[in-house]
Amino acid sequence: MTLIPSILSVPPSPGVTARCAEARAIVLSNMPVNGEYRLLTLDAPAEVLDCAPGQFFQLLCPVPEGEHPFLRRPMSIYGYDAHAGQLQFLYKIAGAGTRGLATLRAGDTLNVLGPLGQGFTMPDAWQNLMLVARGVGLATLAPLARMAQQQGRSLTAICSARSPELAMSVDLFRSYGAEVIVVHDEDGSSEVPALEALIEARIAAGRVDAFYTCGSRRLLTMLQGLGQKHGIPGEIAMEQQMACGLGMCQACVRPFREGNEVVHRRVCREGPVFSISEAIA
Amino acid sequence: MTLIPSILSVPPSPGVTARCAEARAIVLSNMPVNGEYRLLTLDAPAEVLDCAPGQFFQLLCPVPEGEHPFLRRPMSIYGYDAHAGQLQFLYKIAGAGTRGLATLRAGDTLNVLGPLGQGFTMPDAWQNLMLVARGVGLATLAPLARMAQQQGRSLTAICSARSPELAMSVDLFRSYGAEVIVVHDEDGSSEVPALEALIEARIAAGRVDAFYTCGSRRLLTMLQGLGQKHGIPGEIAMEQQMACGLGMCQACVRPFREGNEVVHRRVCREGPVFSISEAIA
Amino acid sequence: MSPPDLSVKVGELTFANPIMPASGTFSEDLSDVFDLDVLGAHVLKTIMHGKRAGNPTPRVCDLQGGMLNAIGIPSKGIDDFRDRMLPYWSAYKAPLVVSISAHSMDEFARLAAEVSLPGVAAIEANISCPNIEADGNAFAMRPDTTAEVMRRLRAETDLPLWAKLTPNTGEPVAVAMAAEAEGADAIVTANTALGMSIDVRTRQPRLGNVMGGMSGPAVKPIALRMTYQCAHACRVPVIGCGGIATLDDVLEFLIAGAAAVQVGTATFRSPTVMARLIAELSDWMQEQGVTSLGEIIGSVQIPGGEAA
Amino acid sequence: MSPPDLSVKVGELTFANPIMPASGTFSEDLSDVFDLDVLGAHVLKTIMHGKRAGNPTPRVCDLQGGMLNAIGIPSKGIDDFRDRMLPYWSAYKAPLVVSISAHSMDEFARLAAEVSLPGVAAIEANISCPNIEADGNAFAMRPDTTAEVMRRLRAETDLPLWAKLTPNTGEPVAVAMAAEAEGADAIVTANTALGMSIDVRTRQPRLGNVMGGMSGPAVKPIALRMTYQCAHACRVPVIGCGGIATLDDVLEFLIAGAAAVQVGTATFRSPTVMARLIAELSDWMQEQGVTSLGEIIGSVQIPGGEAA
Ligand SMILES: Cc1cc2nc3c(=O)[nH]c(=O)nc-3n(C[C@H](O)[C@H](O)[C@H](O)COP(=O)(O)OP(=O)(O)OC[C@H]3O[C@@H](n4cnc5c(N)ncnc54)[C@H](O)[C@@H]3O)c2cc1C
Ligand SMILES: Cc1cc2nc3c(=O)[nH]c(=O)nc-3n(C[C@H](O)[C@H](O)[C@H](O)COP(=O)(O)OP(=O)(O)OC[C@H]3O[C@@H](n4cnc5c(N)ncnc54)[C@H](O)[C@@H]3O)c2cc1C
Ligand SMILES: Cc1cc2nc3c(=O)[nH]c(=O)nc-3n(C[C@H](O)[C@H](O)[C@H](O)COP(=O)(O)O)c2cc1C
Ligand SMILES: Cc1cc2nc3c(=O)[nH]c(=O)nc-3n(C[C@H](O)[C@H](O)[C@H](O)COP(=O)(O)O)c2cc1C
Ligand code: FES
Ligand code: FES
Repeated sequence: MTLIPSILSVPPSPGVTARCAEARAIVLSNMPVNGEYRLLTLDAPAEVLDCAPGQFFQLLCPVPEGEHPFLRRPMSIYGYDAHAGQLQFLYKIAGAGTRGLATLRAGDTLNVLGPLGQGFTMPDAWQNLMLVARGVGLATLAPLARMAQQQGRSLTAICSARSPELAMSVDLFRSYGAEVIVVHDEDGSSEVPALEALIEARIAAGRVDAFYTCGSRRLLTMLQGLGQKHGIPGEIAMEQQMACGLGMCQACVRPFREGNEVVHRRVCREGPVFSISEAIA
Repeated sequence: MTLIPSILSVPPSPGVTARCAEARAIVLSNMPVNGEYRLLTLDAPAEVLDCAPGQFFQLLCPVPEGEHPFLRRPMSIYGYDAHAGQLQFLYKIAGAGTRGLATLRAGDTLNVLGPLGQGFTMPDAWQNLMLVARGVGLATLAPLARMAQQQGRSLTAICSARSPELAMSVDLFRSYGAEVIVVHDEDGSSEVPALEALIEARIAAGRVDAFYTCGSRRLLTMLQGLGQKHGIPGEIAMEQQMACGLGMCQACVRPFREGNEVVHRRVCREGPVFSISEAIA
Repeated sequence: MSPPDLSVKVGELTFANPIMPASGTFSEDLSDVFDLDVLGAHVLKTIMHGKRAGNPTPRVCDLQGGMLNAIGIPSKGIDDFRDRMLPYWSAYKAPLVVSISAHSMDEFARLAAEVSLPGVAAIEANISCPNIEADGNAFAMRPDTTAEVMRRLRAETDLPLWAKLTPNTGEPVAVAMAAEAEGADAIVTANTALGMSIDVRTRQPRLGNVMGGMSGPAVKPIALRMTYQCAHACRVPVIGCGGIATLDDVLEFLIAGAAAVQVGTATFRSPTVMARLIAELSDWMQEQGVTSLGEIIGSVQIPGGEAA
Repeated sequence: MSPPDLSVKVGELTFANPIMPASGTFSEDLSDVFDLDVLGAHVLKTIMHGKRAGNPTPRVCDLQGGMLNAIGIPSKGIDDFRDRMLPYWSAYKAPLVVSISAHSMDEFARLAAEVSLPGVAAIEANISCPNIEADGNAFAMRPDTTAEVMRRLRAETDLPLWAKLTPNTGEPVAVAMAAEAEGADAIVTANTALGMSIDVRTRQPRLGNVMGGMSGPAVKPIALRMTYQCAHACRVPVIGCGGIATLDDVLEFLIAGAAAVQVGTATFRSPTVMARLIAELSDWMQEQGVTSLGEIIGSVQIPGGEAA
């Protein structure tokens, strides 16, 4: 199944904005897709729709029976359309909060806080982009692919999955003009040596100016190695347990390399997007 | 408006039973009546339907938005029908728990625990019954009126209310063959001296073998006085904050006269129905 | 496949399963709802020596995720226990744990001797009830008073002796170790936490006693922390208690180091909960291939070894 | 009709309204969401003297009705405070309260002197953070250590000095009175309660630091109880803190005797909550005809006079 996130109004230059709001959105639909994932589409007010790819929201999840999610849950923006007043999230049921999200029906309200954090950047020098992602990470990268198309960049998307059927957003990435390569665990093509060889070949062909990835430690380490070897920059969207999502509580820190030092940065505020070279797997 | 509780199977002799169960009931309807009250009708399993008038249930109220009722809430049985598998409660919205009850819609489930406590007794010697009640107390006495009719007793029901329109169950009591007298605050007929005169007249006419009442301190004190003066027994259904409803926690005690002593009894276990002469207002 | 073995040892006693009621939230009245012999043990409401009325009403109020109580210890006294309650409970197979308390060491010691009767499997010393003395004071607030009262009790009874701790103390580990040093056979963590609630409309406290003990899911993290701390500091078994309502809660306390658990407030919301927890625990063990609870108890994984 | 007067006095300071953030749950980042000058005061995250990294992750987890945190006190140190934070916050009209802490009395005293700068309205001494030393130990666990540290701080600063208490002590009233006796100008009740949570699937503690501080509605009854106890025992004002999320919660603490309140965890669920509470309090006063909060503060009705 192909998921088309409604991103009709990506700003040409994604001016990073720190402004956000707490708002009530109305559920338009909340559908299972691909067995493991669900797509939540909301009717949201304009004040929360000045989004950039890579930013996220903090959702106040409904309380499923017998469970008690208390804190908000962070979710990457999968789609946003200021014109249509829509906002989309692609999520995987992991625990109480996402089970709560799964109970939402059309017409229900959901309290959302966002957009939060710093999105991806796309300097002019990065014309040939390579995107490497797995699992729900694809949710984070989908709006980036759309932005690449709008800015006329060439895009290769490597979609890693357990089996080829689970490689979710293949058609979506293709519709954004990306060359899509599916790698999976069943034939071993998703393993690091195979992947590395694949990417080395593209680099040799001059097809990679920058990487984008998200989540997986294994992919990060691999891309850091390749990046260092070939001088290729890139960005990664990272995760951490959060409380406030705004930068106040310091719950969400991760260590980063800054010159010779290791410093803590807040995933919710300085991130969730960071330079691949500074990230620590 | 007339409320007909569905009590089709009152046991002829209300053998007090201590057995109860925790069960899931299904909401058939939950309608506002008379402005202040709501009538909740449930489809309930047989195991909780061996009820007697005066007994109660502990309801695990749904959680209304922004509030957190934690303990169950006690509610008198307003109607029960083992044959039809139905159970009814008449309630007034007082706080978080009853606001939660008010959110129930047809098809929702409600966890009920009951029947609990000791119901009213109706010894053979009590042929002419007088029932005096106000407000939501009428909910507790409605099934008693039905039982009186089934056992062929004569019944006078004094319904006290703020204004004549609010005297809720007039038609209902009439349908059980009761003579109904409405007293209210607007013309002062609900005040103690007026009420007392009214009841004295009935006693003089040999029309009162026993009283039944519930709740109000003022009515209790008055009936204790009249009962003592004329040697007329009676029963009262009492209330107290509860936790377990089963007799385990001792939250719900009230003081009672036992000879020359004052003893504590549990409203949920020894009650909620007690002898008027032993109750302490 | 044979059903999994749910039995646990608490000192010299063996219980058929780790689920037992918490004192004050259980009585013969619950037999209306399920067969009480499925329980690992029976723990009775604290008794005191003489007759006592308990606290003024309202005695309970509810909270977000829990409740407050200031029941006090209404007690029918030792005679009622010996003549009526003991024969009733002796008819069950499940071992009987008798909770006792007193205002003075002398009375406490005397009561320990008096309840040491055939049919009683263990004595739980409620040295922690926050309602007994003003402002939450109780023997278990300090290691020295704990040591003293446990020494006195130990001298009076040969039965297994459990010490029930309070979360209101600043030094729960020192208190547990003092109890252990004076011969406690098990530590129960914990009694209720002292709290208060005010009705903003009437401006009155919601409890007749002004302050009271908080229980239910809201206190679970505090009770779990004490269970973990005491299980690591003591050699005697620790029995977890506080906010347990689900199978995950039971497992959480066992993993933290509890040899058994007590369920209190959850029974008020669902009187069948203890029977359900036993069945769910059995099913879970079967599913997970856990043959004995020894594999679970104390199995918490501390990153980098011991706790901070 | 003129709008009601929400101002409150806390010692010599007057705040435009009784709503302020709790330390550690507030920063300049919240200015993204509403105008921070509507607040009664600004209370900053605790600072320590040197640079510090804070605790390992995960640093937070959620609970039924609350959360645990073991952030620790990541601190950029005194220089960053003086050079960057103080100028930023001085641009606001709302008074600035600086929270400080240290591992030793000497360092604590030095820091008090160093933060006593123009633009700082008061110092909140965080003598209660359960994460600083192992197992929840902190100065505010005991009256003697509280007295000593407050004496040292008092000698170093002329600013109003607040003592923030911990619910983990067994003797909060004695601690509050010790702080008052050594010159505290206000008591803050309270910091977080030490708790723990275990993921039953991984069998690991949910916090990198194993144990952490519990906050949110679940701890409200404990914080309210301490507020009531301290307001009755002390002459200096008490500032309530713990689980406040709604207008009723604010009123409950004021009625119990709090002169003002701090809102922490509620801001994580709803970043606009403090602004909303101020508006709701104003509306409520107007509706009820309450012209000054003096009519509300300490107005709890104890049946039969004083509390048990
Ligand atoms: C910036 C950001 C963007 C995200 N975007 C998406 C997305 O688009 N789609 C999606 O499905 N998920 C996304 N996640 C992950 C998502 O937030 C977690 O799966 C969710 O919070 C789990 O909540 P729960 O209550 O369902 O499960 P819980 O019971 O809370 O947790 C289940 C498991 O997930 C882990 N977990 C919980 N919260 C986080 C977190 N914040 N970061 C990392 N691990 C966590 C827990 O430790 C546990 O192992 C994102 C996370 C971050 C930080
Ligand atoms: C045996 C029994 C039978 C009852 N039958 C009925 C009935 O048929 N219909 C009906 O509308 N109400 C009945 N009540 C009263 C009903 O239980 C309370 O109104 C209800 O619990 C209030 O819950 P709440 O969460 O809505 O309000 P809360 O916010 O809990 O309370 C609102 C007000 O009601 C008081 N209150 C709460 N619980 C009780 C209680 N158990 N007893 C007395 N006062 C209480 C509180 O102190 C407060 O002043 C009965 C009570 C008892 C004990
Ligand atoms: C209504 C009530 C009465 C209690 N009475 C006693 C008691 O008599 N003795 C005692 O040791 N603990 C008593 N407790 C405390 C419980 O045994 C238990 O320690 C506490 O409630 C925490 O567990 P829970 O959260 O599962 O209820 C009582 C608790 C409640 C709620
Ligand atoms: C994430 C987090 C960080 C905190 N950091 C501090 C701190 O640095 N200093 C301090 O005194 N209290 C700190 N606290 C405690 C709060 O200030 C407050 O006392 C406590 O959370 C109770 O209030 P609440 O329930 O409204 O959150 C912190 C609390 C949280 C949740
Ligand atoms: S989640 Fe609070 S600082 Fe990032
Ligand atoms: S409510 Fe528990 S004994 Fe009556």
